[in-house]
Amino acid sequence: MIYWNSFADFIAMGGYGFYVWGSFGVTALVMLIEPIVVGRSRKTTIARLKRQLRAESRSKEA
Amino acid sequence: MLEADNLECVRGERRLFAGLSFKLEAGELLYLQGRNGAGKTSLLRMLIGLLPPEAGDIRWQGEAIRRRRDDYHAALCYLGHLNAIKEELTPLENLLAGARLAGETLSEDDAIDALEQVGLAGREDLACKYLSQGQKRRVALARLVIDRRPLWILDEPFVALDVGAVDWLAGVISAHLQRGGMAVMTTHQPVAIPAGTVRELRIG
Amino acid sequence: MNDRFNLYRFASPATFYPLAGKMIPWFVALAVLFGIAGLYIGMLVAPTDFQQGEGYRIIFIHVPTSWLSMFIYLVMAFWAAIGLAFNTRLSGMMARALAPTGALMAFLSLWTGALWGKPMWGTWWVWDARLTSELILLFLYIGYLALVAAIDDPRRADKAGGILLLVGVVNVPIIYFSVKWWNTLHQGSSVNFAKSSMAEVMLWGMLLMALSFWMYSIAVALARVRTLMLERERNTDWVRAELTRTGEMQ
Amino acid sequence: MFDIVFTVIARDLKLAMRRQADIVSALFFFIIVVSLFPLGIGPELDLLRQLAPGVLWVAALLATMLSLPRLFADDLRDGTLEQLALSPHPLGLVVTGKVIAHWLVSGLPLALIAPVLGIQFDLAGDALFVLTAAILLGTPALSGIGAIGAALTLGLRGGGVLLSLLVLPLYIPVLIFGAGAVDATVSGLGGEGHLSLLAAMTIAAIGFAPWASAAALKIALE
Repeated sequence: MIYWNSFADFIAMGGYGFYVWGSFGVTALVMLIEPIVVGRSRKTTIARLKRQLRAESRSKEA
Repeated sequence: MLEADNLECVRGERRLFAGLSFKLEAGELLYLQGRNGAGKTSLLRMLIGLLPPEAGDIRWQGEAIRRRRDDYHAALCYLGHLNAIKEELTPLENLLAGARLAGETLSEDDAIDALEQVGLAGREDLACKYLSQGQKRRVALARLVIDRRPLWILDEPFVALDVGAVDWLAGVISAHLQRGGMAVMTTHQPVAIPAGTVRELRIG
Repeated sequence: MNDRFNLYRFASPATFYPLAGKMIPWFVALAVLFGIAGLYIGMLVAPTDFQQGEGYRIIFIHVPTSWLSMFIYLVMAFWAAIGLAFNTRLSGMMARALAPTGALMAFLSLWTGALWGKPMWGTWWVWDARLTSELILLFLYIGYLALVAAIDDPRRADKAGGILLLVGVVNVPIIYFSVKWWNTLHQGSSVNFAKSSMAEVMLWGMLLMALSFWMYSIAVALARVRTLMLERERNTDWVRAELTRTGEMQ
Repeated sequence: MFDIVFTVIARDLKLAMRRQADIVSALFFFIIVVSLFPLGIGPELDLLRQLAPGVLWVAALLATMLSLPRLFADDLRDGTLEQLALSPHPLGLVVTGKVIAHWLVSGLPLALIAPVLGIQFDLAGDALFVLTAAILLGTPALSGIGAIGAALTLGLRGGGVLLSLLVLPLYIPVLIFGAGAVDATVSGLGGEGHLSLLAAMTIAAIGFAPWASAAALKIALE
């Protein structure tokens, strides 16, 4: 069922390896980085909001 | 009759006021008071229909103003803290252009009379950029002399006026109330308006 | 009446926030599943294209990202229309959460288009109608992102962005047809990426990849909208409760 | 009802006449940009003739952009925009007036000077005629679409750059058909089809854009 004869053939992509893997690689990179960026901004937002909440409750107690 | 019903105002993050209601009948004047940032100007912008309230309704002659926007605006004269005059035009041109944009008819003679009343006689044909700040304000106030629309909404009309001009403007507002007009205004220094029923509303 | 109530309940951030949180793992799982299946078929099973050689395999990314970039713009415009018509808070946030992903899809589409073009046409960039429209679409995304970033008040930003999206969506077909027409007039390259005679396996690979990218976009957008909700609604009780709850968990 | 359109046009024209420097500088910007191209490309007439439609149209887009940031900003600053929004007429009609006035002072002069610049590029008589017609028919659409961008970016930091970012992609169809009309004439295909498409775009833009701008202005005034 699998079309390729060897792993080397698969990597070479019939001479188009650079273009094919350049496309897939950058796409994979983008789809890896984007969730990380989103996750990190979520964490910093939550941390900042918590700080604000704490500051608020402290100023209320005072 | 102008009615505000349960108005709520949120600006950015903050709720400035909520549950604000009032009623204004012909011949009545409403003073809006409150410290800086309490939402006076926001309330005025709601009343002129530029700022949709977070909650609540504003009704003019029993109809919600957002449904009859054009009719409401035909009955409304607003004087903001900006003069709404064009520097390149003369006082006379400014008055005439303002009236035409508001859908009013104004004769040149009436406009010249109004400018004389605010002490700008002889400067009708000088571009406004050559006038002083005080004189520009008076060009803006000259609109009130000729305006016959029933509802006036004025944002700090007395600011930066000398004593004589304050008395004069109080007289103009009185005359408007006596004609059966209504007015809503914000002001820092309450000025005695001789005629009409004066009511106060404190925000915040 | 009951339906209406439910709709509003769904559209309220307090209900949508936990719902979105529960949905994200499912969409991630679907994205991975479709992705593996698509890559398996596209990269391992599908035979070579007799005209384009192995280079054709770029279409397994190029075509799905192009579809998604256009589709996301339409979805954003849909949310913008809902937001302007019904003044719902959620719709503006949805549009904003989708925009960066849409822009990335447009970028990937251009990137893979260039990498496809170099071996096929001998040049990185061709003023092909599709590539050109994709470039303009990227400009539209950047314009939207720049506009909403420039307006401080979030509600005003949502509304202004919404108007821009609606204007944009009216213009997208006009732009597309004018560019296409311009392209034929100047007799530029009009080699098709996807041949109509494409083998059935290839089509399956492309569809699976498109589904995977779609699910991925939904998952990322939901994650982003959750952060936006916390930020925007920080003074409400539900966000406070949420913040204290996550505090206990960590 | 349409009185308000004419009232606004008359007012804006009067203001523009008192500030002629603005009109003249946009016009000279157009002339200078167009004249720079032969200096950058070289004086071969064949090449210039080929580039002329595109060069003239791109310069026209940029020259129109130049005056857009002030379309509503001046009125916002001195408070007249509020008064316009409070006039007892739909704001869309007021904006229609402003768009037409903007075209009269920015688009129309470009169309009038374009044939002279076309001669610099050795365009033949019929191509010059079509060029003028195309700019005449296309620039109202530029003013209309530009008004949307001007309203959306009203009062923002760096509004001018943002405005170009929003508006220029939307100008592309006008550019394509505007330059295409001249191209088609030069190559003997006839530019009537392009011109009618340009006219259609202008009608659509003048009919639709003011209402979108009005919605954006209301948001800016909140």
